[in-house]
Amino acid sequence: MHFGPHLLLAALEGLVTSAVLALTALGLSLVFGVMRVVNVAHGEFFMLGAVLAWAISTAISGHPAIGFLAALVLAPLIVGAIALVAERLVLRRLNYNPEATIVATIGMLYIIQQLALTFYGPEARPVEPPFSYRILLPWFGYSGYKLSVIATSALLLVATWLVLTRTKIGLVMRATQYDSETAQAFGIPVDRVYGGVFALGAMLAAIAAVLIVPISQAHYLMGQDPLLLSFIVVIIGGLGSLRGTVVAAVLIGLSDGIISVFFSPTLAKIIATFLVAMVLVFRPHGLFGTASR
Amino acid sequence: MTEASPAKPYALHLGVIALLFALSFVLPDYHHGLLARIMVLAVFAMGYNMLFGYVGLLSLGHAMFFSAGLYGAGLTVYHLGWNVPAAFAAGLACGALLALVIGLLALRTTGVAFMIVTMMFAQVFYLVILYFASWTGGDQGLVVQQAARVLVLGSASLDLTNPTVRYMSALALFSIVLLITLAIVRSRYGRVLVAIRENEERTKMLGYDTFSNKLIAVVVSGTICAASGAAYALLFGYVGSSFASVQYSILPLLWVLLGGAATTLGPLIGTLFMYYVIDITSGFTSAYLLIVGIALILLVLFFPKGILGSIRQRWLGWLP
Amino acid sequence: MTDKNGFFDLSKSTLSRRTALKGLAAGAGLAVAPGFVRYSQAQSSAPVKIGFQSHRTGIGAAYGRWYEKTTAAAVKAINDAGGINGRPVEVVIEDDGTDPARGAEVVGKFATQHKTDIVFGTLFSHVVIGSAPAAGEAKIPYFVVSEGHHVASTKLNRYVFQPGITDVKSQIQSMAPWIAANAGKKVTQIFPDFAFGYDHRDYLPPALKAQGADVIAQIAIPPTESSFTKYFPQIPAETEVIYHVMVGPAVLTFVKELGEFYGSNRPQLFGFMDSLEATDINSPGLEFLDGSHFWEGSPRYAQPDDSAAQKAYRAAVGIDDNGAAVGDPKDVSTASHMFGCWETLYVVKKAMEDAGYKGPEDRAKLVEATEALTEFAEGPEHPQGPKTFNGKIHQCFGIQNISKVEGGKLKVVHKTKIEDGLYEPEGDYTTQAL
Amino acid sequence: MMPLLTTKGLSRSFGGLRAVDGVDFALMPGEIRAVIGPNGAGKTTFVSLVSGRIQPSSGMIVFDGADITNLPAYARVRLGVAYTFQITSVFANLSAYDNVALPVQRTLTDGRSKGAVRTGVMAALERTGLAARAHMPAGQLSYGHQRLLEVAMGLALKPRLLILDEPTQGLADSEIDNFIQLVREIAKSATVLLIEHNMPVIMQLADRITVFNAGKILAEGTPKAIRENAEVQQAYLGTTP
Repeated sequence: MHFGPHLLLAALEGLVTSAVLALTALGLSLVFGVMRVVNVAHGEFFMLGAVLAWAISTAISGHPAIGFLAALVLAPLIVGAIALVAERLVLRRLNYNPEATIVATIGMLYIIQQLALTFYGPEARPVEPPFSYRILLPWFGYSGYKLSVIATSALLLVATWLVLTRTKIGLVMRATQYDSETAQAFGIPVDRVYGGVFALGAMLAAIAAVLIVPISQAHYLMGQDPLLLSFIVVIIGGLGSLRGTVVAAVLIGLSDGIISVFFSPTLAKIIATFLVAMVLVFRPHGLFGTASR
Repeated sequence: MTEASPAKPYALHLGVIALLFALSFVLPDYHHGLLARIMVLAVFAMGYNMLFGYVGLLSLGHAMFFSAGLYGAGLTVYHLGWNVPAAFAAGLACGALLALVIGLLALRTTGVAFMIVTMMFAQVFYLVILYFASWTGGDQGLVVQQAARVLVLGSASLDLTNPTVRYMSALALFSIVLLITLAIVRSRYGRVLVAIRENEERTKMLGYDTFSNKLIAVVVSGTICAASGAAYALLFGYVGSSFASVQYSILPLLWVLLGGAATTLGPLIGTLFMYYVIDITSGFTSAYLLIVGIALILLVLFFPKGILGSIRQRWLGWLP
Repeated sequence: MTDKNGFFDLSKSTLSRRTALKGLAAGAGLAVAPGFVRYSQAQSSAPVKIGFQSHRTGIGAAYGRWYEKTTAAAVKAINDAGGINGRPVEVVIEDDGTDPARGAEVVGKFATQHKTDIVFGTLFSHVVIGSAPAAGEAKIPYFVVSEGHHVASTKLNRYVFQPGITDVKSQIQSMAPWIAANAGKKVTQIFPDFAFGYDHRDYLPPALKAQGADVIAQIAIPPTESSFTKYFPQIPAETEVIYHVMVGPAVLTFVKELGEFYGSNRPQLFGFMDSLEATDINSPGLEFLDGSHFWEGSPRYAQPDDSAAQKAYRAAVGIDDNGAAVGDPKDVSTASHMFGCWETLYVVKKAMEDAGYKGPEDRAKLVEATEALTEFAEGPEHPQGPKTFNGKIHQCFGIQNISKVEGGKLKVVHKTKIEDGLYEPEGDYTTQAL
Repeated sequence: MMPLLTTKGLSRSFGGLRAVDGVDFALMPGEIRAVIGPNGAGKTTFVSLVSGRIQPSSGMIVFDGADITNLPAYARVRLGVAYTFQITSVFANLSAYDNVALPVQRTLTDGRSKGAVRTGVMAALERTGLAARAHMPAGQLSYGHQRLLEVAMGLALKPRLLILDEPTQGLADSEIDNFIQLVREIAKSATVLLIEHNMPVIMQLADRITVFNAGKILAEGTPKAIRENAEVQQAYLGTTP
């Protein structure tokens, strides 16, 4: 294939990765930014979203789009509820102590993974896409669903941005993020905000997972890579910066796609990872983070 | 850490070493073998604790130091036919050098950025191992043949594959590192490390070059972890990339937090605890990870400072 | 199958020492009156204990479950027929977490805690390689069903055997004649960028060359990859056959994306079943595979010409004509590999009987008896087909199947000969000390 | 006599704000110098520049005849420039003993003092009256004691120049009297640069006073002269009730 189309393909693929990554990382960023909790179980919420999407879409017969839409609504709600319970039962009692929450979320990771293995099984299972339209370009074919993932993700990101910047909920969250003690003093129910943020973070991961299962499959160990990548995105983007998170996700997704055009794949991963690490070394607060605080 | 009588802590640590020595003669074979492994990995945890517990730097990349030792020792035996002491030294050197380079870069960052940067460097290291599969055996790894794992001391030769020799070698390494750790922690340098953890800015204003001090701590920590990796390669004969994966960066953190960060014996307790929880529960049910997960959560709810950390807080304030 | 023995029973250590003394006494007795001792031992009904190292968790869990089912079925069959040397067989299972470090610990646990006679099991190469030193040091025979080339490479040790499944080097080599003759001469390989893929990378080109065909491109995919489309442009346009072998949960994605990329106008496809083990061939997105060919160890779908032994084997393990669990059509088996568990256990039985195996003190004899085996005839004990065994490299060689995807099923269109897969031995385990 | 410390054209801006603006300053050995000025006048920024906690935008700092403008903070401390924090920042989780041991062992390592760590620590704790509380975690000391501990840490550094940033803030009157005694004693062996709001304390302690306003030195002189300076009264004394 010629260079131009090859690059186009790599860029499209990179954008799909970016789209899903941005949503997942945004969830992590909220939890990380507002609660200062390093949620190691974030990838498992992602996995749970995918597994539930499979369960819901196979339970509903009829056109695949019905099952998929049901999954897109229900799976995040269920995951959010589970996250809320986990937050109430465990994280709150730990007073959100940074070290203790790491151990606790590692514990959650094991529990969720094991439950998925026991009840869902070790197999990778596919979910049918809501529609399967193959876009025919002069050089290659491309999945129409993948393009719709990019669009959906962009819409959701804009919606989240509006919620965070234009609504009272967003204001309350930002106030809590900025200084939880002062927020408390101003009558903001910090405790409930934390619960909500944790659930919301998990839900974003679950939505991302539902979007991705028609492309890749649900598998009980699928949570690790999104977790690691999300961490990287959140830090590169700068803590608590929504714009930074999205830019970093696009940057990492695209670089992952495009560098693979030029180098042997594993070498490409080595180079990409190293470069991103070096960015962080020389911009320790990320691309959009501020030095203070 | 006040300069109280040093007798009690030293007595305790020597007692623990003596106990481990005595256990060698009474433990059933299986637990004998398992404990040898646990002691080697506890050294890994102690190395991690040096940086995380005492300096307060949370790294998610220590698997690279462990595997630097693992591959440094394993590959020199496998490809170059080096003898055991030389291979062990090569492992240490690899770990120390890597730690120096990583320290110089990563210490430009702090907090979560430090955590992510170390994680990414470790990921690079992991991928490099896979990339050079013709040398490293890639994901399958390599077996260090039994014949190569003999320690020749003058006219005597110790077969490291013999369970007793292996246990005693593991114990020797563990004891040396434990006593070194104790000595560092109780030294002036140890006091500076804790000061950096508590308030780096203030420590600078007391005349300390905190960057150099942290760099030394990274190198010491990395070297100890490499010692553990090198010992693992030589004592257990397998070198593989799974030891460089992120899982092996999380494990020492977990062991240390369980046992008690910034306690000298915590890493051993944490490693021991985690190993036996898995060993026992995997016998009852195939869903043992569920129990492990619940155990972790309960532990952190009721012993937030780790097992030994909580004991120190509640009863034994003098524990180092 | 029991899972578990006592956990921390200090009395065991004294017990073990007593047993050791008894063993010594028995050894002395053996020298004086061998016939008598043998007789009394043979009468013993203490079970032969087999430690089963299983991928219950981790990336190999889908295989682990079916390996356990097959093993249970084989053990039941063996026990129903009188056991081994008149003793029942008992299997003790430990989870290796699909992790080499844990794998080695589990081997140690079998040898010293459960005190099993042998260790048996696992699939993933890194677990086998990680566990091999522990088996060699404990001097406990370790029978693996991994299909990796690691055993035959003679880089492990004398206690490791693979007598139930052909190694991947031989599999690849025996595929080449058919590919060159039926699929095409210009082959592009797509394989995972780790050891399992390297076997394909290294062994296929020379084998094809010998058949007058060429590998024109090799595309290695990093192990962490979950999306593949961006690699497809590297497939040269003149490619006649895409030879693909992917493993892990991302395989379905691979096939789907290949389908989206090519549409109906695609080159020939030839793949290894490893890609789709435990996965329904009729999953959404896999329609693209229709008409393509696969290597299969043992066919997943029942074939019209199945032998009685094959039918009996399928019934015993509990898989239906579509290779799924009886009663649960969604629970698809790992048919291409798991037969190896069945066959390996029968090899163990044969070798133990040849050796007059009585207990752990006879492990060395068991090793030698296994090495002395040369051939396994097709039959109830070897339902996949006949095999030869090379005692020097501890590896068996059998026939392979090439199947075509047709109407949502896999139909065997070609069976290779054993000779197709033979190669020069790379070493000799029998020169190692026991 | 040569000044112990001089700054020439010392400036530092944050964004558009010139917090310290071309300050020329000289401090003679053995002096007790007070720096006063309204909030935001640049006092703390100025001493932070001197101690090396922040870097100047331009200008030069000379300590004991040597240019220290580019030295990092820790190196200045080793030369004898000690700084005690405005906001108490003792190591709360360490014992009072360990808090003081840190500076003591520093001077031992640098060869600026001799003997055992213990001797040095106890001497500093005695001088500040904290010896009996040596083994209490610093965080559990009363606020006044924490301020004293802060001073003890400064003392233990054996400074030639001790910078005290609002040391009496939050102290009770009785504690302030003790404190004045302490500073007088310190001044026998070190030069003292004091940022202070409490005018009675300044009048009792300071040999000379430097008045900052809007990042610049407004006036400098003896307490008496400053008190009578009309400009100062307007800019500073006049505006604070």
